[in-house]
Amino acid sequence: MSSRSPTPPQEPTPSRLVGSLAVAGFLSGLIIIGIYVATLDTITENKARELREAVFRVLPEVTQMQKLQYDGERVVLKENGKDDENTLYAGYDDKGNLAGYALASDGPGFQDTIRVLFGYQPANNKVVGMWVLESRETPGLGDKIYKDAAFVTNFDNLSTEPPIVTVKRGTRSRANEVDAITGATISSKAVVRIINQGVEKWHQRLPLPGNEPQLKSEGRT
Amino acid sequence: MSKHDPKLLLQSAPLLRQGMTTPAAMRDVWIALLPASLAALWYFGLAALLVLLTSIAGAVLTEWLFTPRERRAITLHDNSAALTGLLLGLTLPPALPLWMAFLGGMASIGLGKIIWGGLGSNIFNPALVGRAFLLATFPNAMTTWTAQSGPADFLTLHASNLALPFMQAPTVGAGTDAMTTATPLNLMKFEHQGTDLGALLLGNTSGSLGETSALLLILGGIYLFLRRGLDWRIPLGILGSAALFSAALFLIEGDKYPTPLFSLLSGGMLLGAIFMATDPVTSPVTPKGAWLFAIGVGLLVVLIRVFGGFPEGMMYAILLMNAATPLIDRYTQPRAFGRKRATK
Amino acid sequence: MDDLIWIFISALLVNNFVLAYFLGLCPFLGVSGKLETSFRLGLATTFVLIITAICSWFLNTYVLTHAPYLRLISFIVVIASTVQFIEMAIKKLSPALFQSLGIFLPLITTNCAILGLAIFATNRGYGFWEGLIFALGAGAGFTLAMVLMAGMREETGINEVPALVRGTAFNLIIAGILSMAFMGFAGLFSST
Amino acid sequence: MGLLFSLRRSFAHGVHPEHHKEQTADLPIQRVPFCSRYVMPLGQHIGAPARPVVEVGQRVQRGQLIGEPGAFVSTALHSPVTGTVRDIGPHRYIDGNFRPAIEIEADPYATQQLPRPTPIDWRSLDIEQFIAQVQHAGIVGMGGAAFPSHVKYAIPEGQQIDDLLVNGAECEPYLTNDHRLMMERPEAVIHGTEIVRQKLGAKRATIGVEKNKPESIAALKAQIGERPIEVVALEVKYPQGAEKMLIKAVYGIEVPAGELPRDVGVAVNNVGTIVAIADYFDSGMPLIERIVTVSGPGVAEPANLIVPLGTPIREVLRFCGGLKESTREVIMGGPMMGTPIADLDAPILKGSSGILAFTAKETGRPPEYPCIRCGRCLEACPYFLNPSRLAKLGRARMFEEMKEQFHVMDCVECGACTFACPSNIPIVQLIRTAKDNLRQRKG
Amino acid sequence: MATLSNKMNAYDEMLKGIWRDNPVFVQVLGMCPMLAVTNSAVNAIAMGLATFFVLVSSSFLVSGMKAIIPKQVRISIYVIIIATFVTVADYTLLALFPAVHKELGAFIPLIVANCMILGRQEAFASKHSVKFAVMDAVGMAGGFLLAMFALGSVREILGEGKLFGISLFGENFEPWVIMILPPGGFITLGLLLLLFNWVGERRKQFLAQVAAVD
Repeated sequence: MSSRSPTPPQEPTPSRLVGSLAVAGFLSGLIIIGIYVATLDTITENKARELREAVFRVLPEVTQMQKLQYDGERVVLKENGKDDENTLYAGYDDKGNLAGYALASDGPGFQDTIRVLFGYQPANNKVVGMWVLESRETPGLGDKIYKDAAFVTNFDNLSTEPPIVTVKRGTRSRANEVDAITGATISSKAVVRIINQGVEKWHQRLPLPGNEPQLKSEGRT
Repeated sequence: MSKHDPKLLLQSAPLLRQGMTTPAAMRDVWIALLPASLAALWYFGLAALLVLLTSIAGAVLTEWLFTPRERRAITLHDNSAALTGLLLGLTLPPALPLWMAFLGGMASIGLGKIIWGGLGSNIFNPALVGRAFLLATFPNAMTTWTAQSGPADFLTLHASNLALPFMQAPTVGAGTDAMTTATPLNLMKFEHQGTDLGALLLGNTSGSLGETSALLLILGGIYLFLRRGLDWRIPLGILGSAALFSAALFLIEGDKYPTPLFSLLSGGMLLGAIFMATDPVTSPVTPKGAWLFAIGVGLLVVLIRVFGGFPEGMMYAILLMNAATPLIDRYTQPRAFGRKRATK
Repeated sequence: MDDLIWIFISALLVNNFVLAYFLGLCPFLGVSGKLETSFRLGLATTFVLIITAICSWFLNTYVLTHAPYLRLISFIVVIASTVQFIEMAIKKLSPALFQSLGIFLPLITTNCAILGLAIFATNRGYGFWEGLIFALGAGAGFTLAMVLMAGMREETGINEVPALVRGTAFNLIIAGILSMAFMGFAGLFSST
Repeated sequence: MGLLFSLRRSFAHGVHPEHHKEQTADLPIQRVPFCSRYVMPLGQHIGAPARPVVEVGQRVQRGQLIGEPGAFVSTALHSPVTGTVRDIGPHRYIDGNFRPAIEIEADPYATQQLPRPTPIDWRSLDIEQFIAQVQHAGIVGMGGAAFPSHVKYAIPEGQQIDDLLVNGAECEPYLTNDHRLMMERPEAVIHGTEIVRQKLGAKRATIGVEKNKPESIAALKAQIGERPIEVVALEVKYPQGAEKMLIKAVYGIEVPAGELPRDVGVAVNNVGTIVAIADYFDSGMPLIERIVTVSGPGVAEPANLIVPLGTPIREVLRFCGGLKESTREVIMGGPMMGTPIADLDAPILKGSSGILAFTAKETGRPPEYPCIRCGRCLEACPYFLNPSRLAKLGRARMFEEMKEQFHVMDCVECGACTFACPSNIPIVQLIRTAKDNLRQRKG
Repeated sequence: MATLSNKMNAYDEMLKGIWRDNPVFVQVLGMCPMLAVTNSAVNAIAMGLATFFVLVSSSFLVSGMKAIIPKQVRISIYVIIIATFVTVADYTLLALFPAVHKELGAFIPLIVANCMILGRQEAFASKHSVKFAVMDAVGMAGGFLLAMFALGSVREILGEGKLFGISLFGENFEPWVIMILPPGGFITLGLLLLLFNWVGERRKQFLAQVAAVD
């Protein structure tokens, strides 16, 4: 099967080895940059759309949004660049009034890290919506944290003062209580804990009423 | 004159045997499980009987199907497949659809035993393999606990028992929700609520079929111990280490963690410690190894119950230590007579 | 601090690289026949994982912020060459260590657990210490799975496993049951 | 622990088979009448076979030397009867194979009376002369192993025997020959013990007897007098009579693996051996007969007999009323470690402590079940080995591993594991195969 | 080369990858993606196609350039080639099918570490003409895709009662959750391999019987 090389084996010079590697690397780099450039716009657009959908889901009556960044002292506008743990999003209604912030928070769930985005209105200490960005919870049980509409709507109008607690399904009576999912108590509690942590982290950082960041560019959605 | 005597056998010594045989040992376990099984019927009625019978049927049928014809007589005679089915059945919730119990019996024997080469060759406890399979496969049905019906309504059946194969339990709504209750362990884990110790002893709590009555399980354990059917180190080691660990936690934060006695009497602790972990095939054969194994199980149970995601950790604790058993056995070889120390 | 502990426990038990993420399956199925070898391979892998964590943190922080498209190729090249370099260094400095661990190193660099770690650490935005603990947990988890598997395989090696089952099918099923047992760790330390 | 130990003197582990000694324990030793034909295999002990020193057709006297030791680990052979050498060549051995032997036809007209005793002055012998005398007397371990006794007395330079341990444990079920010997001739036991003790320069001697033989213990104790001899009652447990187990039981010392009792300063002799030595020095008569227990459910009239060596087993059984119809197997030695007899015409040997006949009830092998790792064999093994593992490895023919990791060569094949196994796995048989294999590889 | 191609049939080369030398069932390669992304048929096929693309393009390139690749650095160059194609696949999927990409996640870049791909370059593509290399790659990748699809569909059917997201057994079907969890992957693949062995064994027996009759 093996085909014999027609030329006698000859030790190539080191420079030739390095050279061929360099050429391969160069060509590969070219191809990669090519595909990157070709797909960049679509990918950026996809990501932006996905983000927008998520933000609109957790903040009611929002039609416009912008990305903000906490720089260690205050929240400032951030046009683009990578997201990190200090990134947040502000949502505005038709008239450009601030409707609330969309905050990301994560923490350990039943199986793996759960990442959620939740809508928050600091003025009245309220969570107004929750959306799971990422989770590997058990199908059929833990995944109800995003599949079970009844659970998700728990977070549509939830007081965070005192912090949110989970209660047995059907016994919800106070403004800060969440009905746990039967059989997936751990996942339910994990979501609540993650949101509580997010609230705790962001509550002090968010600007006071009156100092809210204004929607910068009109019409930007 | 010198003739070979054709009538004489030439079996080599020893010719004497002690009386116990493997099938008899299995029978002893059956007898020891009898009180707990009868209690299951008393508390959960006909449903319990059906669940137990179907899981036994699943186990025996699978054993029969996958055993080569020439070995069937022996493998079925040793009572072990049916015993696996019974043990599995005792860990199931009373309202489980029967087809799931049957499937669990099949998984127990198929995945837990036949694949490995049959009785004696498996690493994991077959009944628990079956249960772990069911719990991972049907997490909802496997964690739906019904209240005890009591002897008066012996004939009541749960609608969910009779679900069609591969189909869900028919009613999921207010009707069934009213019937379902939380087990003592659920109450402890999610509500930090204890249960009366008397109820735990007698068994009038909810839970899986065979685990509720601590008293009857202990009774079975004593019988087995007297018949030399179990390695006493294993239950003792498990209960001891679990009690110590939970006592430590209880002393640190008493209102959050259960009392040691609750830990020992609730859930599958006793059923597991007396009947599952002691399965000789899947536990270490050396005495020192048995201690290590038992302590490992005890610590893991409390770890999973208290810090883990499940209210009950007995099954996982035993399976995990089963996996470690070859290693434990390897490093706890007894010190051979006249040798300095144990070699690996 | 809690975070670091959870990252470790998660990588070690709850989301074990082999049993939950299917990373490093080639050595797990191929080399787990002997306990001794498995343990050493586990140690060597842990070592490479730690190097990987350091390399990928460096790349992520100083290089890939400017050229994200080079992520995959730079991970491969940098990790492979760093390991190669360390292998040579070990060979020179400690022939004994090389004998016991070094011989596995070339095998490991092409292992998907290594690349997987780099990619997971990047996707999750782990910092230096988080990445390091993640690598440590993943390595320990890999070693644990390897050693348990090897123990079971040595034990079943002398049993009468049906001829049809023996081999990869059997190893996969053992791994499946082990993975099922590891499900018991789900939710560990996340609910308190 | 020390207190406990002194109360229950025994070794750890072991098994408790029913001892079945009641059938013969009360039967006094009888003499078997002479028969017409005797066969003396040249090799009936461990070591090199004896070399014949007689010729076919030669007339021999009872007790006359007919074979001289073939090497140091070998003993002399003497004629058990007065008669004529008929053949020197292959004869049936108990295992059914042919082995070189000397066949002697008894002279039917000879009286078979022993010559007048010619005592040997053992006190004047130095240790080397003593060893030569014992070898010349053809004395071997009478407990069953048939190891030439004089070899045990050859103590290497620098070693010292502090204790002589006399083995009267007789832990094998059914056998009562040692028991009757101790009961009927306690003075010979004590006398022989003194001879060996003094010759070896041991300070003390201990006689270990299991508690189920209280008459023996009492008889021996009555004879001790001022001598530095102690009789120790031991727990009833198998294999108490195994050399190293006996040492452990009596002194609490473990003889290191691969070493001999003399390495811990102890010499061990069976009571039968001790009496043979006493008799030799008292009368000058070498080993030409021994005590045999004939018992078991297949024997019509169990008995304890003095049997001339070389007597065909069939003759011995005939004296005991023959075998019952139901007999399926005949064993030489005890039921735990004995050898199955393939041919009843094979002779009684120096190591034949018993001839036991068993019926279908004992020999019927119940079906074998898989090993469920119940651990009973581990609890049985007096050597703290792992028989269940050894059996599994033996089946997989992984002999090297059995030796390196699980010390299969330490096994003395006592059979306690097989006795204890509820799954009827032939553990000790698998171990024997492995040991044979390993020995052959080495050889 | 001409004589070689006479002996070899390009279609045989292709077919052997699908059954006789199936990379998953026979050679046990590429286990990581095989198990990680087969929790649904769609994911399995997407992964299979991405692998298909990478393997076939790499084989094409490697066999085409085998004359100019120095032996000493060939492995490094193969890896660079593979990594390039994987990056291409990664970005293409991300741009065109973001939902699928999200499901497959980190496992697309991990195609690089699939030993099947590098193995084919070293064992086959670097020694054969472009035509055979591509045919071989198509066969191997096809076999891989087939195995992925088999596992993915079994897991999806039992795990969710669906195939390609279409419900098969009606509303009341009780899903076998374990099938979409890691243990289900291991066990199902193990059982599939067992089935494959069994069929192979039966086939061998059948052929032996036929031969005996002849």
